[in-house]
Amino acid sequence: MSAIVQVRELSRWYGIVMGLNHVSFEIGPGLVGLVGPNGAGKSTLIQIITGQFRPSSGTLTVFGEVPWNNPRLLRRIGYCPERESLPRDLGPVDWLHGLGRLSGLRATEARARAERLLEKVRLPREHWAKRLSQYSKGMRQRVKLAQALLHDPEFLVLDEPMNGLDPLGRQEMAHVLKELAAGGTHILISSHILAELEALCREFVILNWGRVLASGTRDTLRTDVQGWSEQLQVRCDQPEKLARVLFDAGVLRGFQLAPEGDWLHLEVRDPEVFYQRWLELLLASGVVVGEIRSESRSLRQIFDKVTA
Amino acid sequence: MTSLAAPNNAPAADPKPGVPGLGSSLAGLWVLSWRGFFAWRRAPLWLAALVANPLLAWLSLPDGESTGFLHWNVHLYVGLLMPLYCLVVCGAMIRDEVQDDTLAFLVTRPLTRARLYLGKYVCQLAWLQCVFLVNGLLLLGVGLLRDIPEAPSLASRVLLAGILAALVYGALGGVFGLLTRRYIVLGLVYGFIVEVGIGHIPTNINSLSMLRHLQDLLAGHPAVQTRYDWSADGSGTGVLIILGTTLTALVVGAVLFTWKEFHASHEALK
Amino acid sequence: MALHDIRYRHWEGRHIGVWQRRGVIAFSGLRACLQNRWTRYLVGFCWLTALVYVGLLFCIGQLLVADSIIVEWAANLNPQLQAFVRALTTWLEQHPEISVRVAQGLLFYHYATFLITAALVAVALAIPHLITRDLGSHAMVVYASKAINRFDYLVGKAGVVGGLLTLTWLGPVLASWLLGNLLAPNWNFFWHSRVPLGHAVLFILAGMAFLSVLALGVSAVSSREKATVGLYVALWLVGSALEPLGDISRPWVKQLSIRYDLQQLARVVFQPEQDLRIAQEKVPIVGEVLRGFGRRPRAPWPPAPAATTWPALAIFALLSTGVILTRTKPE
Amino acid sequence: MLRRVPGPVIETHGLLKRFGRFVALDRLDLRVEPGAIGLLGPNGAGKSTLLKCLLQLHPITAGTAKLLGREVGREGREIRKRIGYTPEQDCHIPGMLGCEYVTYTAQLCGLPFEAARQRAHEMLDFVGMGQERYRKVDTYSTGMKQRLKLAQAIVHDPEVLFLDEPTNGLDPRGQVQMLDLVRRLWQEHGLTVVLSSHLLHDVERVCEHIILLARGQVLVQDSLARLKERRRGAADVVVSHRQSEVAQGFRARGWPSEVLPNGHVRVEHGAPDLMPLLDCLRSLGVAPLEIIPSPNVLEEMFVKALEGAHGPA
Repeated sequence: MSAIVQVRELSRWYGIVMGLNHVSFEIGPGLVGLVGPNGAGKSTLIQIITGQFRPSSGTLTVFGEVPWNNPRLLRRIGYCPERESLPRDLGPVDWLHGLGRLSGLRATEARARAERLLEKVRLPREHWAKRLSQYSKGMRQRVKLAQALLHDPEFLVLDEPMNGLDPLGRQEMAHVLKELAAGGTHILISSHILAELEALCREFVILNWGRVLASGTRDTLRTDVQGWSEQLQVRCDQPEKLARVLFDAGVLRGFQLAPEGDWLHLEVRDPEVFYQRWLELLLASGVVVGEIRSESRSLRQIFDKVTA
Repeated sequence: MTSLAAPNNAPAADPKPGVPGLGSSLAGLWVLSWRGFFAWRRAPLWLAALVANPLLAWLSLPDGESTGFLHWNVHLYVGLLMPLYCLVVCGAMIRDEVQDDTLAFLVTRPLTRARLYLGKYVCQLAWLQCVFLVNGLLLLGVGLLRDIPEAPSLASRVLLAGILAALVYGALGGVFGLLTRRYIVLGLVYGFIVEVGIGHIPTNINSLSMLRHLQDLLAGHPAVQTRYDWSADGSGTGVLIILGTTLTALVVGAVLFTWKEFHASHEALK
Repeated sequence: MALHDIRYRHWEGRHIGVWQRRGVIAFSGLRACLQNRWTRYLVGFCWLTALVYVGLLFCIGQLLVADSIIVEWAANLNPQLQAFVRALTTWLEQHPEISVRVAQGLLFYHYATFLITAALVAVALAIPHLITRDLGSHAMVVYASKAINRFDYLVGKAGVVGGLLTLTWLGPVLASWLLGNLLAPNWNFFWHSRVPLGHAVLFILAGMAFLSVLALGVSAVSSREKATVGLYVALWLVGSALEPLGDISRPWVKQLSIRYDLQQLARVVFQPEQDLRIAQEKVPIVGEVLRGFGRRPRAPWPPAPAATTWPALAIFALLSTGVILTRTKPE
Repeated sequence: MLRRVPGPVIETHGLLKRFGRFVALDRLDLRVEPGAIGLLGPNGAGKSTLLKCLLQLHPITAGTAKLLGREVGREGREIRKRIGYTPEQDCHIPGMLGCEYVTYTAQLCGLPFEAARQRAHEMLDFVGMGQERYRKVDTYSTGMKQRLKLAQAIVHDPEVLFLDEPTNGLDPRGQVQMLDLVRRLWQEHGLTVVLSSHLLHDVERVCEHIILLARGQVLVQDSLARLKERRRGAADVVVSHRQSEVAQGFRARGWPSEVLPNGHVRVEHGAPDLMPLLDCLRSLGVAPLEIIPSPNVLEEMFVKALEGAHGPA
């Protein structure tokens, strides 16, 4: 499948402040995660995609069209902003109804859809009569997601959609998003909680200082990152012994005994060989293992390496 | 690209909404706006807008005192309260959304920015017309209660002035609201310089003052004419000028809104 | 990374008192107000007017000595005028108490009421810095989590208005009194001017207290600067538009104007008509002059409507207090 | 520099808070000893309300609450001198410089100006804010605002620190730094920290004690170590592929096992260490990337505890 968003030499400046600086990349179909430190340009990118800002130079197209002031394209995009402000005087159904009319739904259809979506995002019915200003953070996130889905968009742009949700809410939200993705909707999510994004997305775009540092799936990202190596942490009763056994077997590039006691940090020479032999060696050594961690494969490790 | 045009398993029973028509977008904006006008939170404000002016008039005017009644209508109501209220209501229409950080929900909808702006204007206008209609009728009632002989004949002109004032000051207020977040200050400066200053000094450009044309309209009433010694001629062209100004302001506003980006984070607190 | 080397330290020391904390709020708010260019211009302007009044006081003082520059200057102009001035001077010299008291009383009445407009502008400039911004930026929560309570907070914020009004209103008046009497020909001017000074201070302090409450009330109405300043300006504009109407219709309409109320308060405190009456009775020439000048029959003025002024001020103050108490309630 | 307060920090008896008809806190009995305490709960469980009641930002409807042995509601100024609070939302005063703001808040707590100024800079150093402190707070990024909020909460050297979602909006690196700061405040300097958060990971990293609220009531109050103890014998196994096969293999050994939505294989092997598990994996011919014992204790506790209390979820 071809790319949903195509970015060519895009720059965006706010006066003298930099938002995005001369970036070119593509955002593919499916669930894509957008990560980067604060001020990396994520919001700028999202706001250009959803037609709120224009590029200072270069082009950004979604489905081959420029988003600014383009109803034909905006019809196909759903957007959930990061900030939690909502209109103060409306209830959720009225709000969604009004926005639904603005999205081209007929009156009866808009109301029915509003109610269906509120159920879909699991906003308990007892809260429907309340005004939005009385909503807690979690409820706000749900309503915001509902309004993004009103016109059944093909491309969904979500800025920090999990923020302020409790763990159950996060699970539910992730479930809804996966369901949508399975139904063929393309979704771009920005988030600071890397572990969650990792569980959700197939592909990632990493931004920093207004530039795209890396993009691709987790595996391609890992091979692209310079200086990456497979690393393991093992908690066991005799770290020295385990280290000696493994080192003697020649599968390690290096190791380190953690100062706090029973942790052993391993740096692997060749992952393929290592994983073939490592269980044997471990069980033969007689060391009792309590925990094995390998953060080096996680998005967080890649992120740290890339943005360092 | 074509493969992306529709998700492969979109439910058949649920046809994709298209770009909204004019009626649909107006209806949507009205649904979003009207509760804001009547919110309990703002009850003091809209109560004041609807009844404070006639109530104060009723309390303060003695029976049969037509000078006071005329002064109230011409100077206080048409000359001050009307423009001020239009400025406040229409200046806020976009600016409030920016400051509440809710504009993003509107501009990411599938309608052109110009239509969004004009739709918002129409909603605010409807509210203004309601307020001025109620005010005008209540003032008529006050006039009748206080035995003012000119009250019935003046009422129609005051109501007409209300309609025109809402049109033109609403459009101007909208532009001010787009230009700066201190639109009230801008509006007051404009009021003092153009409406009061230029309007009252005999210059070549004093037809720039909308207030002048509105008061010309009122001066068509003989009592006002004798009381204030105003000439009533040319009120027909006055209406045309008002409508022309409205149109110009609306076009300027729509173009400005189509072109301008709004950065909510910069002024969320201001 | 450097930040890991920096350690947290405990603090053992004496805490400052609650009045000092209130003072901190007032001082910090005042500084925020003065960061605005226009506020600084306004303060500057007020102190410049003080110089003008010092000049006037100086002239009046010179009238009371026989061989002053004014007498000489009058001689240069016209011998007849000199004779008149000399006669006046002689008479005034004999009754310094009355002349100083009456002259300064009228002058300070005029000055204090003249500065009402400046004070109202100052309040408009101060309103956003009082409660509005704290409501808008949630700073209220921070205040509430510190070692102060709501009353302390309000006292501190009232101190902001008080401070600003001292700079634009009380300060210039006091300074002009001090400088003007230092430039006077005789030390006993200080003693003779005690009544006008007392009136001025009393009036301005009362006005300041009223304006502080009003400003806090308006400022607590909304969390948006635009709304609160707008409300204040609207109150002012509509009030002044209603003032002329009071002559046509019922007089209490005038009372809706804050400026008018403050002016009436000044009338009640200063009693300028009494000063004028004394001048007319005791100084025949002055009476003549006044009658000659005053084509408008200024004296006797209509009595100040104290009966309606007090309730008007009280209603405004009560409304503000109500707003303050409901809006600054914790959540 | 370790200074620890003796006696319970928070004590409530029948603490009741109503908003209209809605009961936010339902006769809460709580006794909290000094430590690093994590306050958990779903949206609307009453976490923020509890903090605000303790800080007297909300009046209490009924019952009593004591902070540091003093009755809340009577000795407001005295209590608040000894506590710090970082609210959830932004709370800076626009127009002020960063260091000016922290100095100001210190003075509000009763520090004399010289001490306030000095401590403001020390605390800004502590939270890792550099030259940005001389900029206006309006221009700060989310990360800097969070740091500033922490600085203003500890500048007057409180004994108890209440943190409401301190990592909200921070980028990954900022989250780690912030949590590290909070952890050190308790471990190295003896400030009791009450951390309210949705991110269970955060709480697990910093806190030793857990309080779980739901529907205005305390569901769980225990130390994290003890909670982990309960879940001994369960583990998450991360393998790069063949997940279902691995789960199948575990089940063949009689261990309940399933593949979780995030691709991990959850297994309850029941042994005190991982050796039987590793043995089984060897026989399956799969090398594990990670084995996490007693995984997601908090999350599971959370879900379990709430199944009754939480509505339709």
